[in-house]
Amino acid sequence: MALDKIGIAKRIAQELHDGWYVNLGIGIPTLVANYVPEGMQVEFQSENGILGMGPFPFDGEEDADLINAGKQTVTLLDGASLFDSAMSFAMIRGQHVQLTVLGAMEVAENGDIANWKIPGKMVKGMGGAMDLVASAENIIVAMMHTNKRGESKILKKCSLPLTGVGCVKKIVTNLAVLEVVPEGFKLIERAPGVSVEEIQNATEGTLIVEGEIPEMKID
Amino acid sequence: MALDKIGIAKRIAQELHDGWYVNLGIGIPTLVANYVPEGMQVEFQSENGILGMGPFPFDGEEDADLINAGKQTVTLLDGASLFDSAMSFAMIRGQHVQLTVLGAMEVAENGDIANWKIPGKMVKGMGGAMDLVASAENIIVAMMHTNKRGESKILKKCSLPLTGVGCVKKIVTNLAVLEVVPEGFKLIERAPGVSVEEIQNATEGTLIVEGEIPEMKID
Amino acid sequence: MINKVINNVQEALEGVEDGMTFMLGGFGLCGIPENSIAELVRRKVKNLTCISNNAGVDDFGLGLLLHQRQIKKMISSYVGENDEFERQMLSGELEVELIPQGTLAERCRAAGAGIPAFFTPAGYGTEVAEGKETREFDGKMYVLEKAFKPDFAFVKAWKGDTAGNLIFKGTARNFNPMMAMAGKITVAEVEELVPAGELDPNQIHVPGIFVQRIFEGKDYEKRIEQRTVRPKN
Amino acid sequence: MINKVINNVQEALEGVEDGMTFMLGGFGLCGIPENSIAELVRRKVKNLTCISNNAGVDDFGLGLLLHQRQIKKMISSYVGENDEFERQMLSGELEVELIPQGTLAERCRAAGAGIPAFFTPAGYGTEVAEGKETREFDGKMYVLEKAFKPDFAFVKAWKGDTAGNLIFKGTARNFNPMMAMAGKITVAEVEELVPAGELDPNQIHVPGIFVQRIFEGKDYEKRIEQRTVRPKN
Repeated sequence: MALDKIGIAKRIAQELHDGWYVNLGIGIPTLVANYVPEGMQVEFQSENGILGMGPFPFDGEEDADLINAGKQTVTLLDGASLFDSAMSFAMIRGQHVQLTVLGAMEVAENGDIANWKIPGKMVKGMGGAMDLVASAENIIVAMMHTNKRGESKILKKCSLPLTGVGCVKKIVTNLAVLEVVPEGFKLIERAPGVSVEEIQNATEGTLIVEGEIPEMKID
Repeated sequence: MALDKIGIAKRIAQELHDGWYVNLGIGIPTLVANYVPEGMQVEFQSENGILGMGPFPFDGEEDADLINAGKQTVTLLDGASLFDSAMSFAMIRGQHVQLTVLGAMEVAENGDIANWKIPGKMVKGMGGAMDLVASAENIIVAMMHTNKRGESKILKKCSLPLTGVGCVKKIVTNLAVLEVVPEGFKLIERAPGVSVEEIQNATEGTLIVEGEIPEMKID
Repeated sequence: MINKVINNVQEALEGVEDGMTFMLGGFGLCGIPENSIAELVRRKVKNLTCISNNAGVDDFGLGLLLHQRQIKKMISSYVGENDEFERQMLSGELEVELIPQGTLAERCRAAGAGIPAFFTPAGYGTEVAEGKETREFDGKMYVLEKAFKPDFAFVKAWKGDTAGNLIFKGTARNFNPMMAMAGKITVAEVEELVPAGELDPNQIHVPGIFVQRIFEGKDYEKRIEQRTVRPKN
Repeated sequence: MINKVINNVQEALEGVEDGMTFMLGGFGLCGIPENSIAELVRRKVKNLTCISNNAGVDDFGLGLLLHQRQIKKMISSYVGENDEFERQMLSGELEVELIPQGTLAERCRAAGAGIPAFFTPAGYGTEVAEGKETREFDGKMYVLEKAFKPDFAFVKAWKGDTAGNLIFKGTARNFNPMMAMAGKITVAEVEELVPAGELDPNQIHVPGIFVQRIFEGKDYEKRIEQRTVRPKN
């Protein structure tokens, strides 16, 4: 069975490492914060100026002066720090943030990513995405394997305007975990009950299948 | 009679404007702070991270964590701020400091200044001088008109390695106030009792004397 | 100390003119100069170029200027959540330049810090880099980006003193500090204006040297765009 | 929070090796990492390249490393007040690279901020610009300067917390924040180490993300170079 958004977030949470600073994009990535493995020390960065971001505030305790990059009211954990946008992107550009998780419209087998613009449609802007993908040492893309029309988002070449070139290392979709390697997308894991054939059919880019592909373990 | 160091400082203090931020170099320039005209609002910047620098502390109240760029213990005035070196030079480079007063070994008639290095001698470094002279909109050089061997420091061309090019606008020496204009050094004022001839004799660069040259008024 | 206090927002905005380039602090509706925006609306200055991370919502923030068609060009990183913006943009009435958020922040800081240009990896290989110089450093590609040159910067702080020193609270800091650095004339509105000497010199976020005019604002609405809460139990 | 606390200075300096490049915070003797310097002296690591605004005095600060001839090259803006330094420099034992102070600060920040190079007016037309690219922007000439790449940065703060957040006091801040940003491994020694949550998040000078190791230092001498006072009356 293909994963839902929470399943994708849970699987990505398994990629976290103790001591990592992590920037989570809007949407599925934000959910990852809820599934940090017990006892693991991870700090979440919000590019509008927070390190050590906590959960949403209790009803009635929200503060208009404390929001995340998705403009949602948030809280701070003990040890958090606040800073300006230049400092925030100094952290990102300077590769002090170890992991960026973000959504995408398309990913290509050379690691290119497109997630900000559809020609002919209203363009809202790239926000911090271009800075994040150009700098992050680890980028995990969290997305559905196919778009609403059932077309693959895992491509030989991106058709949309790019957000960054050759930067994506790993993709977690509702169907699979893929690694971007020189030869294409290497299939690492299957969603529970999803076959290699189903993944192959949903993947337009070169899919590399070596040996037995294990199922994801999601609790 | 030629001015002493205090006289030079007093004359330079007359160049201050209300609302100016001012960086004073080590030596004679530092003395300028003592002669700010009554009622004038001026703030002194120290490039190691102070705006609103006050006088030396009272004996026994000195703080090792509060020094100026000359490494002297200082105090803060009400409304002062402290910041790091990058921020400090952002102010300087970004031309937020309206006036820089500094000493020199040589000044040339094209506005070049040399004040940091004598070939063959121990070189201590330029400190913040190159940033200051490259950025300041107003630079006043405070110095003796001639060196210890009696040679002019006001030259056609600097012989020493430069600190900055074409940047000096005004010079106040023990003998005269000079403005750097396209044609050379324009004599603006004479030290009390000092003749134009004495100034001419002490000036190797092109001295421009137009009309009657008034004496400085120093109290 | 040099006194930067201006009596009110009307005086603070003296000199703003049609066709000028403004920077406006804030991220979403958080930390925006509400009083200055209201006065810009009142003055009806137009043909403005506005550098701001976002463009407000339909009835608040920069949306108020858009509504009166005072803005000719927006320079932002993200402009969602604004129907009038969308209409003007799609109809070609409004020019829009989209810039990566970190590049936007750094171009503001560079403007204030006297750095005319710097290299950043953001946008390399994308349309953002088109027409710009690119260069390799240590095997990685970078784009040369330039400092902005705004006429006015409008920023909003939590506390400020008469010498122009500013302190921010929470994420209302965002773009305000580097825009304050960048403005030829920087107008700071603060929730609380205190005498020089009341703020800890160690804890100033923006030294007063960057602020030309300061005043205590009023009637802050501080609208929340996405109120997300947990139930109290 | 990610815990950055290290038991002592010995552990904090694990991994330092001969031939490495270090950054050391401080201006004169103000805000220097006294404990880390003492441990570098004890470890006798040598052939070091040290990036520091100054070079200490004969018997304190970096002068202690110079005395043991541990430093191969100094990168500074001003190196006066140090006889042993002078001797080694004039004899050719010590390599010295002098850099304008603002350029030094900005090259540290650039290193931490992922900016490989930037333009500055400082040093244009002087020997500092020799061999470097220069370029005109808006009628003024600038020099292209590059980010540093230190192995370790040693900084000293007033207070720090277990998450690595730092707060400075007075002018002891100076180069410490941007060097903390630049270090591949940044070691912060603090006068007072407190639990995460005790420092105001609004008032952190260096967010903990930049600090890999933190410890509470001891026996701070905080020597004053130029004690200048007024008589009390």
